[in-house]
Amino acid sequence: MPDAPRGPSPARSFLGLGLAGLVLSTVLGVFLGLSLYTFNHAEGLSYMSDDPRACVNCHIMREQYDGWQKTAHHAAATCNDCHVPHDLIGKYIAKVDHGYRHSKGFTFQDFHEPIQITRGDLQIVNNNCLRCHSGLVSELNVHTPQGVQSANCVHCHAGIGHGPKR
Amino acid sequence: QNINQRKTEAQRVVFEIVKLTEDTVDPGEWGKNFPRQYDGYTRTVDVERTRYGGSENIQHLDTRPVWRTIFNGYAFSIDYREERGHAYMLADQRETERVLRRAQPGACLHCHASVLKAYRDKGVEAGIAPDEAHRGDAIMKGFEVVCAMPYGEATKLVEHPVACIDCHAPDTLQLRVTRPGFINGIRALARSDYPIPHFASIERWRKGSRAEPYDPNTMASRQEMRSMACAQCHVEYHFAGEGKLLTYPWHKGLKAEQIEAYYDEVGWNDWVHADSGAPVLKAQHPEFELWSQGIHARAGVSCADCHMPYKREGAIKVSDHHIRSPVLNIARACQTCHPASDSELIARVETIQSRTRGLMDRAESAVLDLIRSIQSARAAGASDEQLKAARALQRKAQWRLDFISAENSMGFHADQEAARLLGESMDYARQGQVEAVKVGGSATITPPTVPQGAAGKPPGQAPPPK
Amino acid sequence: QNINQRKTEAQRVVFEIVKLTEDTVDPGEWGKNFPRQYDGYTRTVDVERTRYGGSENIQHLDTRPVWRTIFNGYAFSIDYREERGHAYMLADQRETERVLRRAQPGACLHCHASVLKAYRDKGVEAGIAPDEAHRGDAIMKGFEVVCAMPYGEATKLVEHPVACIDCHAPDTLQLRVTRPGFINGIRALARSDYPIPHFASIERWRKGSRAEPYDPNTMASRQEMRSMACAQCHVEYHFAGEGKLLTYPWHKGLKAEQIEAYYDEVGWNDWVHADSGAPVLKAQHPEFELWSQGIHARAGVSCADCHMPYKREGAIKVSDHHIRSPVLNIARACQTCHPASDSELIARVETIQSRTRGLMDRAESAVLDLIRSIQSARAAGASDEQLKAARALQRKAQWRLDFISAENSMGFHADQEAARLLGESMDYARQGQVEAVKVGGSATITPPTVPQGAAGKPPGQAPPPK
Ligand code: HEC
Ligand code: HEC
Ligand code: HEC
Ligand code: HEC
Ligand code: HEC
Ligand code: HEC
Ligand code: HEC
Ligand code: HEC
Ligand code: HEC
Ligand code: HEC
Ligand code: HEC
Ligand code: HEC
Ligand code: HEC
Ligand code: HEC
Ligand SMILES: [Ca+2]
Ligand SMILES: [Ca+2]
Repeated sequence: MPDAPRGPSPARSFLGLGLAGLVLSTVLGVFLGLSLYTFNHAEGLSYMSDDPRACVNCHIMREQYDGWQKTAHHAAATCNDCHVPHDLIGKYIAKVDHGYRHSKGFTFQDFHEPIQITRGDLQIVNNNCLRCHSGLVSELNVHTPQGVQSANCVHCHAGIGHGPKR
Repeated sequence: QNINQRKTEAQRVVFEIVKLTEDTVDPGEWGKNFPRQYDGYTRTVDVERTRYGGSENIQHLDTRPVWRTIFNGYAFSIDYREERGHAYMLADQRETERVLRRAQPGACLHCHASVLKAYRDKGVEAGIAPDEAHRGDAIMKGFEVVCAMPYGEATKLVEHPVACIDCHAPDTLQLRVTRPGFINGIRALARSDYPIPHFASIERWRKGSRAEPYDPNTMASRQEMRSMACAQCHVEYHFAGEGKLLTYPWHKGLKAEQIEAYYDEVGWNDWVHADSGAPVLKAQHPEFELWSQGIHARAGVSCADCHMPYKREGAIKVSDHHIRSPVLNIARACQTCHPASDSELIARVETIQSRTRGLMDRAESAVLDLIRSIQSARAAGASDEQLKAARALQRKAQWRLDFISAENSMGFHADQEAARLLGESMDYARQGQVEAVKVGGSATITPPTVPQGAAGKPPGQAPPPK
Repeated sequence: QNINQRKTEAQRVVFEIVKLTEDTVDPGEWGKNFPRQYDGYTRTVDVERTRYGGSENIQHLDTRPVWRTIFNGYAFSIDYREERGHAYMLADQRETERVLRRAQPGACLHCHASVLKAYRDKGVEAGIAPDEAHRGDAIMKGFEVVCAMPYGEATKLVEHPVACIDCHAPDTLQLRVTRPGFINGIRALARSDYPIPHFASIERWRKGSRAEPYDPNTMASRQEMRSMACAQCHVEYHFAGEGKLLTYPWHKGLKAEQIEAYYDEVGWNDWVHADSGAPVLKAQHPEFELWSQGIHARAGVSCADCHMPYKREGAIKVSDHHIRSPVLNIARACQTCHPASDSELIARVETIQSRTRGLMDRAESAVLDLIRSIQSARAAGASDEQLKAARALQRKAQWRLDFISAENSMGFHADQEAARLLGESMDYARQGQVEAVKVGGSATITPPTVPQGAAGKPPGQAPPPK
């Protein structure tokens, strides 16, 4: 995949900040980035739930939701199965990060449209493909100049979550 | 750095039945550890046909006789066939009339056999230290030695077509490039200022110190390697100097006119045309170069994505090592990316290919007319000085035509680029004819050549999908 | 608060402020009910520039003077500009030197004004019943009447550029086609055997009884209508017969050579070339015809998808009625389908366009050389009989060149097809030169024309994405 075909890669640097950082970013995320009013009204706390309907609280997620309902994964994987890391810490860091960026985007209407998945989030998605399909693709985890890597699932299966774009 | 590729523990469960080393050339041995890949590999003996490709080794000189004239004076005018599966590569080279009836150098072997061990042995023989640290040096040296040998002698050093060891490291199975010609070529390309957005690792290397030369095996991404493995052989080449050193002409870039400019600069001619006396070039399978101009390369789609798609076998997915025309395998080769029916995708391929074929028919006639025109002017007594302009135009016209004709996807790998080159070919050929007519040449205009065999069914609009 | 507001918006329905009827021509009235669409519509006055397109009405004859020669003897040699937004269409037509200094028919109005009501009124005047059942007949009759009128008179019947009513039914706002020229044209196309996979409704109609003629307004799918609305005007045309009846030449298909074959059959020439005496054709904005040859059409991507992409305004998605170059709006026009950055997508467009531009430079020179060659042979006394072959070749060469030059996407709408036509153009032009040289014409070879203005910045490889 050529360089930088995707949207902006926001600062995820706080990933490395440890627990204190996590608490801090949560606080910052809630109080600086968005008002509590926004957060509640958009049912922002439902970020902490795994129900796909939590995502369509934002009409902006409607297309993906509608698409997802038509895919084979509808019965197998929810939004969060693909879009949130499944180790405990990572999960909540991602949720705070998403909650912050999505609410900010929605409140200020300053995000890039169409929405493009960030590099970091693509990585999360790919890891989740492997989480469920590791048996099938175990032979595809090959040695590469950069160490042992999995294949880039989304390169070929981009439409797998909510249908093809084109 | 490539995105979203999780670095994982090697979870691959392989029963190591055989210990593989750099000396294990026989693919059968590798097959004991990797039976699925080996299975596919052996199936490259299959013979199948597509509208413009496939693996039946028909004689192009019979289906399109115009090429006997275009190649007149060169070995290709005596034998030139449709290529087929990898399994045949060594036998086909040994048995072609081009080898049987013309002297050829050991350089030919580089792309037709598993030469790695032979190169290394020859390098060590030539004095390079036989230790691991000098393995690369020994191979490079041996390559030079073998290039200069007569073909008949050199071919005795090898016994297998391209084998597992040529694309994979025996210990880790990591994809690798091993061909000295490619390693030299890609370094020259990296040093040029040719923009190459589809190889980000090269763009990155250029921004660095450049202290070390560009090295695909340590710098390229996995996805890039999935094309570079093929670019070792599916490329334009020439044999430079007395030592017949196999050289890829990428010093100014990968486009046909950049390669031409390089050949002009170093004064390279493949031969002097028997009828016209023009110093001309021969193009050879520039799949990598043409693919590089196309939208798939630009979008990061590799050779292996289409020619070695993943295939599910029971509970496991593997790369299909039955390398062949993707048209024979549309579902796996195309449909994960393009949600359209088989018949629709084949129609898309054939729409592109029949446009290319139609232009090629025209360009063949234009080059033929030019050759006849120069020939008749020459016969009528025109001097070399008078024929200079027309001959220079033949060189340009023929190069562009042959570039697309020798390329094996009938324009699919970069459709607009293929049409551009054929368009330029016609412009140059007919300009040349104007020049030749001026000095007494014939003004005959031949209609587009009519295909003689099924390999060139007449172009037409592809039918609508069902 | 923002989120609050958006939730309300999502539920809002249209407030019918004005009652719209077939007599409401003024878009301002429609705008009261649909302010968002009206906003966009009015913004087509904006002037912006892209590398090869945009909306600055520069004089092409100045930036590329070769066209003064190619058009010699025809109105286009006195004024030929870059087209701009819909807002200007009526004014630009009234003010072009082609209208001011040459007599033109009322047929011109068909695509430059909101003519529907004028057509209907004229039809009723001519005796068609004024009831709803005969509305279609009245429009068709009025169309014939207006076509034959002198332009100066006809233009007084209209006052708006294309308006809401031309594309939408006033009651339901449903997309519709209203242009008699298109309705006749698409019927002829449906009756032909030209395969048209991107309009399934036509393929379906062909399989039916064919008792009723094909009718887009009742048979076409919504997605098809999103292209047909534009195909009413962005097409090749000629004025048939004494009545100057506007006619779309699709009787044999949409490809350049099929249209040419139709013109040959009916004996149509746009004019006789002033320098060469060749009977030649003028191509005009064949966007629909070229798009039909491309992969986007094949994949079901409509004109409106790229030129009127959806735009979110609050919670509502509206079609962006600011119709313009998609290069000015990459995110909405392309990124919904292509997940790549702005700069990468622009590079892809410009790679295609600069290849087309490069070929066009060459083809322009080839056609110019041919004209000069015939002209000089003629001056030297060659007979019409002797010049017949060369003139016939000029007709073919010039038609193909103009087809791509007059088309407004610089090859983007169907990149390989554009290159194919330019390639054929060069082949024919240089063949013609060979014929002309044979009978005494000049053998000058002009290098590709150098662009004079920024509209034709020299072609080059697009830079890699950032
Ligand atoms: C408050 C409204 C809102 C809710 C609720 C919401 N989203 Fe989003 N989402 C957005 C907006 C706005 C963006 C664009 C952000 C940007 O591009 O900066 C976005 C972007 C995204 C992206 C792509 C950008 C990225 O971060 O990589 C993904 C994936 C995504 N959302 C998934 C989800 C999932 C899964 C849920 C439910 C758990 C969800 N969203 C709930 C508003 C929302
Ligand atoms: C929570 C577990 C889970 C995750 C995460 C997941 N999958 Fe699946 N996937 C499944 C299951 C279960 C099925 C079988 C569904 C069926 O056939 O009804 C499936 C089916 C599939 C299929 C075959 C069905 C089809 O529509 O073609 C593909 C391909 C696939 N997954 C790829 C992926 C990729 C790529 C990802 C990551 C982007 C992914 N999966 C993420 C569980 C998952
Ligand atoms: C280069 C393209 C490519 C990449 C990368 C890729 N796949 Fe696939 N995948 C395919 C193809 C082709 C098939 C269909 C195989 C077949 O039908 O035999 C497939 C099939 C599948 C299936 C469905 C098998 C079935 O039929 O039930 C799953 C699940 C899947 N892939 C998951 C993944 C995951 C997880 C990854 C990342 C580790 C991945 N793929 C990476 C091309 C790809
Ligand atoms: C099976 C895995 C899977 C599931 C389930 C899934 N997604 Fe995704 N999602 C993806 C992949 C893969 C991409 C990246 C697509 C691309 O790059 O083209 C993505 C991208 C996105 C984006 C970015 C915009 C876009 O379309 O590329 C949004 C927003 C999003 N998903 C929201 C959701 C929501 C909301 C749900 C649940 C209704 C959901 N996803 C369910 C795999 C999934
Ligand atoms: C997007 C898919 C795609 C990619 C990427 C691709 N090819 Fe191809 N290739 C094709 C198609 C389609 C054909 C035409 C096959 C036919 O006509 O039967 C073809 C034909 C060929 C042929 C001739 C096959 C035959 O049947 O005779 C060769 C050799 C080849 N490609 C090599 C390569 C190499 C090397 C690369 C990378 C540098 C590459 N291809 C990249 C799709 C692809
Ligand atoms: C060591 C040199 C070498 C390498 C490496 C190599 N090829 Fe080939 N390939 C050949 C030769 C030689 C032939 C022609 C064999 C013949 O006609 O006897 C060939 C033939 C082919 C054909 C034509 C098959 C047919 O049915 O007509 C395809 C497709 C192809 N190669 C694709 C690839 C791809 C994809 C890769 C990389 C994954 C690759 N090759 C790597 C040398 C090579
Ligand atoms: C740079 C790599 C390379 C070198 C060097 C090379 N070949 Fe090949 N050869 C290929 C590839 C790739 C193909 C398959 C594609 C094709 O036929 O165009 C091929 C195909 C062939 C074929 C089968 C098709 C045909 O042309 O009849 C013959 C025979 C052949 N080569 C002989 C030779 C001979 C003799 C030499 C030395 C003069 C040589 N090759 C040097 C890569 C190479
Ligand atoms: C012409 C080059 C070529 C040859 C020869 C070749 N391979 Fe591969 N092989 C590849 C490529 C390309 C991949 C995909 C690697 C990747 O995605 O990183 C691959 C992948 C593999 C893998 C990893 C799992 C998979 O299926 O993707 C194994 C194991 C493998 N090959 C074994 C073999 C064996 C055994 C042989 C000999 C019988 C062999 N290969 C011959 C090019 C080749
Ligand atoms: C890994 C993904 C992938 C695979 C595999 C793939 N393509 Fe594509 N293809 C693309 C992308 C990306 C584009 C560029 C346009 C776009 O962004 O959609 C494209 C463009 C095309 C186009 C339009 C460009 C042109 O040259 O006219 C055609 C036709 C096409 N593909 C056919 C095929 C066929 C046939 C195959 C199989 C032999 C194939 N593709 C395999 C991703 C892929
Ligand atoms: C896939 C996208 C796409 C589709 C579909 C498409 N176009 Fe375009 N169009 C473009 C692009 C890109 C350009 C080049 C704009 C430029 O150079 O600035 C263009 C240029 C144009 C222009 C000239 C614009 C200018 O700036 O001067 C016109 C007129 C036009 N198209 C009409 C049409 C019509 C009519 C159709 C349908 C028959 C159509 N287009 C279909 C993308 C598209
Ligand atoms: C009634 C006739 C008519 C219809 C219907 C029509 N156009 Fe046009 N279009 C024109 C004319 C005339 C111009 C040139 C105006 C000028 O230069 O003054 C034009 C100009 C354009 C331009 C060039 C704008 C620029 O900035 O250069 C684009 C793009 C375009 N039209 C696209 C479309 C699309 C898309 C549709 C359908 C949704 C469409 N048109 C429908 C007649 C029409
Ligand atoms: C079939 C529809 C149609 C007809 C009939 C038509 N036009 Fe146009 N005209 C267009 C479209 C579409 C454009 C924008 C695209 C272009 O300029 O190529 C345009 C652009 C123009 C322009 C601006 C660009 C330029 O060429 O300078 C003028 C002036 C113009 N037309 C005058 C006329 C005149 C005079 C007539 C009658 C002789 C006429 N038109 C008949 C559709 C039409
Ligand atoms: C050149 C053709 C054209 C003209 C003129 C035009 N429209 Fe549209 N309009 C379209 C197309 C195409 C669509 C998309 C329809 C669809 O997808 O079914 C559309 C859609 C709409 C819609 C539906 C909602 C939406 O935004 O998609 C409304 C309302 C609308 N137009 C109002 C207007 C008004 C008001 C005017 C005049 C100010 C106007 N239109 C002029 C072509 C046109
Ligand atoms: C509604 C979907 C859609 C839209 C909008 C769209 N495309 Fe495409 N595009 C496609 C499809 C489908 C293909 C065919 C290949 C494939 O299947 O991916 C394609 C192919 C292409 C190709 C390769 C074909 C060629 O001609 O080389 C390019 C480049 C491209 N698109 C650029 C663009 C640009 C630039 C725009 C915006 C002006 C655009 N596209 C808008 C769906 C779309
Ligand atoms: Ca073959
Ligand atoms: Ca314009």
